Amino acid sequence: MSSTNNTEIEKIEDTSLVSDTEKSLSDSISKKFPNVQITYVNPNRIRVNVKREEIIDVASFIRDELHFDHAESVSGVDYPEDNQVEVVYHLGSYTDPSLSKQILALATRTPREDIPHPGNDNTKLPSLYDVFPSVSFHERECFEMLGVYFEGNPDNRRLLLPEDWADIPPLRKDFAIKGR
Amino acid sequence: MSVIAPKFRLGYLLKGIIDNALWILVIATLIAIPAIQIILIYIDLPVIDGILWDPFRTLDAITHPERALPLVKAFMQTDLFKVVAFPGFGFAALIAAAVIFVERKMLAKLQLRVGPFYCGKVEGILQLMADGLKLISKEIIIPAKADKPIFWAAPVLFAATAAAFVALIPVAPGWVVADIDLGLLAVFAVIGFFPIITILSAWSANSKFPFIGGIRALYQMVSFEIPLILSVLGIVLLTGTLDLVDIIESQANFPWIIFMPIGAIVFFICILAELERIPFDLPEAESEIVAGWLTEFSGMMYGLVQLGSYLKLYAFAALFVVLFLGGWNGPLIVPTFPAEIINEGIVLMPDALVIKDIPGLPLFSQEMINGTVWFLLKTVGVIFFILLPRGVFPRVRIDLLLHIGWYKLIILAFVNIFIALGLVYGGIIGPGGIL
Amino acid sequence: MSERILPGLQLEKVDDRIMTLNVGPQHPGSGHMRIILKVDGDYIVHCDPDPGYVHRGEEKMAEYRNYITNIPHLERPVIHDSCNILYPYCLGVEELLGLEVPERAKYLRVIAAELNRCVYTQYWLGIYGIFLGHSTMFMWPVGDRELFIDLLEKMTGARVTHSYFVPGGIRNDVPPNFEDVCLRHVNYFEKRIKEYADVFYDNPILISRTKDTGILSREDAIKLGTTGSVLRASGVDFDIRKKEPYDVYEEMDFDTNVLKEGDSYARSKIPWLDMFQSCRIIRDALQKMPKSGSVRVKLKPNPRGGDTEVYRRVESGRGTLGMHIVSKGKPQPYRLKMSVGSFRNLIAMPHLLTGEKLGNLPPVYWSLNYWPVEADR
Amino acid sequence: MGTASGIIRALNSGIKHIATKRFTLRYPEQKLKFAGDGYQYDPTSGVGIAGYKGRHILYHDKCTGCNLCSIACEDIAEAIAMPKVDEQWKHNKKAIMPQIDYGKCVFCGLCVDACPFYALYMTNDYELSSFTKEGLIYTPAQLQVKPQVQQDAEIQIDERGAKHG
Repeated sequence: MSSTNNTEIEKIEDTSLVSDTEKSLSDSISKKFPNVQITYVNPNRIRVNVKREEIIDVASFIRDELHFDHAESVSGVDYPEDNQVEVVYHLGSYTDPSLSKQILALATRTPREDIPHPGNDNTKLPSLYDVFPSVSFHERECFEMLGVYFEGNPDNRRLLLPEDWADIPPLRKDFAIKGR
Repeated sequence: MSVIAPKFRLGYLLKGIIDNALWILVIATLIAIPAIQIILIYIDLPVIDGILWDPFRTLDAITHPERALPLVKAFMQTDLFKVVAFPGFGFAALIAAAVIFVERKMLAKLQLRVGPFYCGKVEGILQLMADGLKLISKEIIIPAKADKPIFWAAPVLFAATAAAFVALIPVAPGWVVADIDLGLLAVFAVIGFFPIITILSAWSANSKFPFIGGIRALYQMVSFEIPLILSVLGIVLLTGTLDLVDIIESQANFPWIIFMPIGAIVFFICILAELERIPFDLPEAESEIVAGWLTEFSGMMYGLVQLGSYLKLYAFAALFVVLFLGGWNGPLIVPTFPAEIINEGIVLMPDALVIKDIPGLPLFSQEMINGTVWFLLKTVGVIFFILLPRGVFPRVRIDLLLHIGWYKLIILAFVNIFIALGLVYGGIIGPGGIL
Repeated sequence: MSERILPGLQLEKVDDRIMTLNVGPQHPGSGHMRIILKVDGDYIVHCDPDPGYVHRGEEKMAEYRNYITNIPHLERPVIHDSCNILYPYCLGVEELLGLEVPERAKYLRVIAAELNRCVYTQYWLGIYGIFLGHSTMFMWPVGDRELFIDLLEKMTGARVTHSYFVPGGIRNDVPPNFEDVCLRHVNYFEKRIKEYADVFYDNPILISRTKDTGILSREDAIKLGTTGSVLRASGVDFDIRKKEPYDVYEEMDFDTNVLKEGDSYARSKIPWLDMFQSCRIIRDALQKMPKSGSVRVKLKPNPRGGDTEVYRRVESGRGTLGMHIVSKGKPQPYRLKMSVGSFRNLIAMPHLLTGEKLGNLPPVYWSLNYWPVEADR
Repeated sequence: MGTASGIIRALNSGIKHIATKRFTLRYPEQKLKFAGDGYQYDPTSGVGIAGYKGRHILYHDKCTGCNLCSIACEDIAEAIAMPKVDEQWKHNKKAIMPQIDYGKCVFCGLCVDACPFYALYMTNDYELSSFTKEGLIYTPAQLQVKPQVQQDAEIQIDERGAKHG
């Protein structure tokens, strides 16, 4: 995320709305994992960018130490100009009442190929299925919609698209809708 | 309001009607009338009251009702009339049709809606006829890999078995199609056919959902037949007979439901299960197994099964009335016929030249009409309580259903038998009892 | 990755004992989806939900339309709950564009959202009733739903697809004497839904049918990330309206319903109990609402968001409904992801149905509060 | 005994409801009454006026042929086309006016919001069915007609239940 650096500084400076919870959460993550980039800390929302090698460790830390226990959504975003696909896990917590407002966006990126071959090309990420079992169907959807193969997910079959879909993954930016 | 199809023309309709009438006329004169003539040569004409009824006399009787009366009375004594019209199929089918209409309207009322409304102008009274026409005109689709002879035969067998069941029910004194000494046993023999037909049709359809539905129906009917039989054993013990007519006559003073309400409740619940009605309509549970064993039926095959199941409903309700509510017994509410009607008849058209009066009326005795009225009133009451659960209960699950059948109802049926035994050996009722 | 997993059709080995049942897509008890069941006698040994029959690519379509013209499209996944599905979108776009919603619009939004929740729940309840063979429980809720559809139609001008919420407020103010009609209908509606207890919720046959079927424990409910009524029936007190109040829900007087059992009965009872709370909220909002004022902020023709992203969530009829909107400084969103309750509850379905009896399929399936069209988007 | 009493309560509730009023709206004989004359929009304040979103009505004396409704519809339903009309207006030199295909329209009313000249509103008319697809396309001349509607049924609530009357 090259362009968000400016806004990040702005938002962190505007600390009037941000409560102590968010700051302590982001501090504990950055203390434990110095490579992790905290993109922004907004009221109730934190976003961290991690490398794909590190994501399982960071996710386990978030689950065990910070008590985020489920994933609300797994949204993939295609960035053709960076030649990358980003996957954002929105994590929430049911068990800890003080965290129920919080959403922690855990973002990671994977290289993108111009001629995708879902499952057999370089666009792969380690699955968070062992950490958060609630991501199972979300990752299946992400696989078919953006062609990101999740290694370790026991079920990587197609979910929403028809069985005979032979085009590129439809949520890639180079899949254009006819007439638009 | 729906609009008539845009290509409609009155002229085409009239032309079609006239064409059809013309063809009927041509075929009648060229084929039907000679055929009747030929047949008349070979059949034996009936002799009633010492008079030979040739076709000319029959035609003559149409203009002279007093001469037709013996013929009608003689016809009403034949088995054909009993089977086709009064206590048999026609009567039952009429009641079944009424039950379908009442069920739909009552359910609609309970659910705060209108129900059939437009067909037939008055509250949708002709809706059933429209549905029947629709079913008749629909294409019958047979699954490609079905066992075709059995698949065809199943709906016919179902309706026929239900009609056979109807034949065993005595409606009024002397008015029963099949008056046999072991009437109750015959009833259970006929009921025993339904699961066989169900599983045959389910197997022959060669499809998964009918198969599951058929197996369910088999389980359900077999497990509920045993409490059904056990629950009426008390009455058999008390009356010492299996003849349905004798059972009715034994209830001249009080119905058996007073002494064995438990048996009546068990019998009623078993009726609901045997009829596959809500809350026990598991063989047709549409959210699990589409339509159960009826899934592959289409058109009039489905219609026949529906007709059969409503005939069965009437027959079971009537059986309940016969066994527990005293059948045709009831106070005399039909007024006695004036003597001059019986002796001299009603004066029809006093100014007419030909007909003055018809002696020998009425066709039915007062006793018989009274019995039929009571029987119908009680049957309608029982049918109301069979229909009502459809509005207020959900469906049960198969394991709960079998649990109810095998554990609870059988135990209750045995309790009922012990009550009956107590009544017999306590000397209260039964052979040589106080009452 | 030596073994390549092919997407799509796969042939499977057939066992003598095991029968494969395709419940759906042409099945009266499936909705717009297919559940591939393997049954051993009356027991389900394997369950594989197969959604996607009504996938419309809403997320892709949203990338090609600007923030206003997205409105009629985005409410299509759940037309019975169309106000609630637009709610997180409007909140998110307001955050992106920095809009402040007028006070009266906030109250009217809450009223519309609660009316819509009841409309959705009544429809859901009707289908739940007919799934269990209770035809009265189909006709009553669908009939009584008409009261609120009438109110929403007076309010928004359409019976189901309202297109009522816009970024910056609502489309139009309510007609005069709406408050009286609303109060009358809400009171009668509350009286009616109380009567459902006799024939449905307190009916011993229903209780024996659905109690102790498809039990989802508290730990599993959290682990599988379920939401809404499914989560609250498993004993987790989580309602976005309480936990992260949006608009004026903070000032509203209502409770969340939590049951401990986690079975189909509890799951089906929670939405019904929630309707009473919705009636409370509507009455409260009608009382506290400012009597006049603006209801909409005027927008520029093609508003552009900054170079940022938002994630906003609301409590819909089926649970948490979140929208992740990524903006790249264009009039269109760069990416819009809907995280819907139906899809999240679907994850629990194989877990719940495996080992159940076939007769428990309808109550377990529909008590998950699953709306196929919303899950497919 | 809870089971028995529950069953009796259910049966009792069913019998009680047989005597309750029927709620059904008998549609072709009765038609539901709507608030106002249809959805309208005030471009100066930027807020709509509540009303039913039915068939549109086009005021030829106000339409300038500015295409804004067509542009608004482009991303939604593509239902609005701008054909030439055979009329002379000082404010409409191009003589083009919206023509709406009701086979595509979703009745969202965003075209009404887009019109800055008070020319395009919506009405209470919703009976638009036609035997042909062409019959669903309403030309500017057809859109000009004010619909004749007789809608007077309302939900009435009393002690014995609710009904449409």
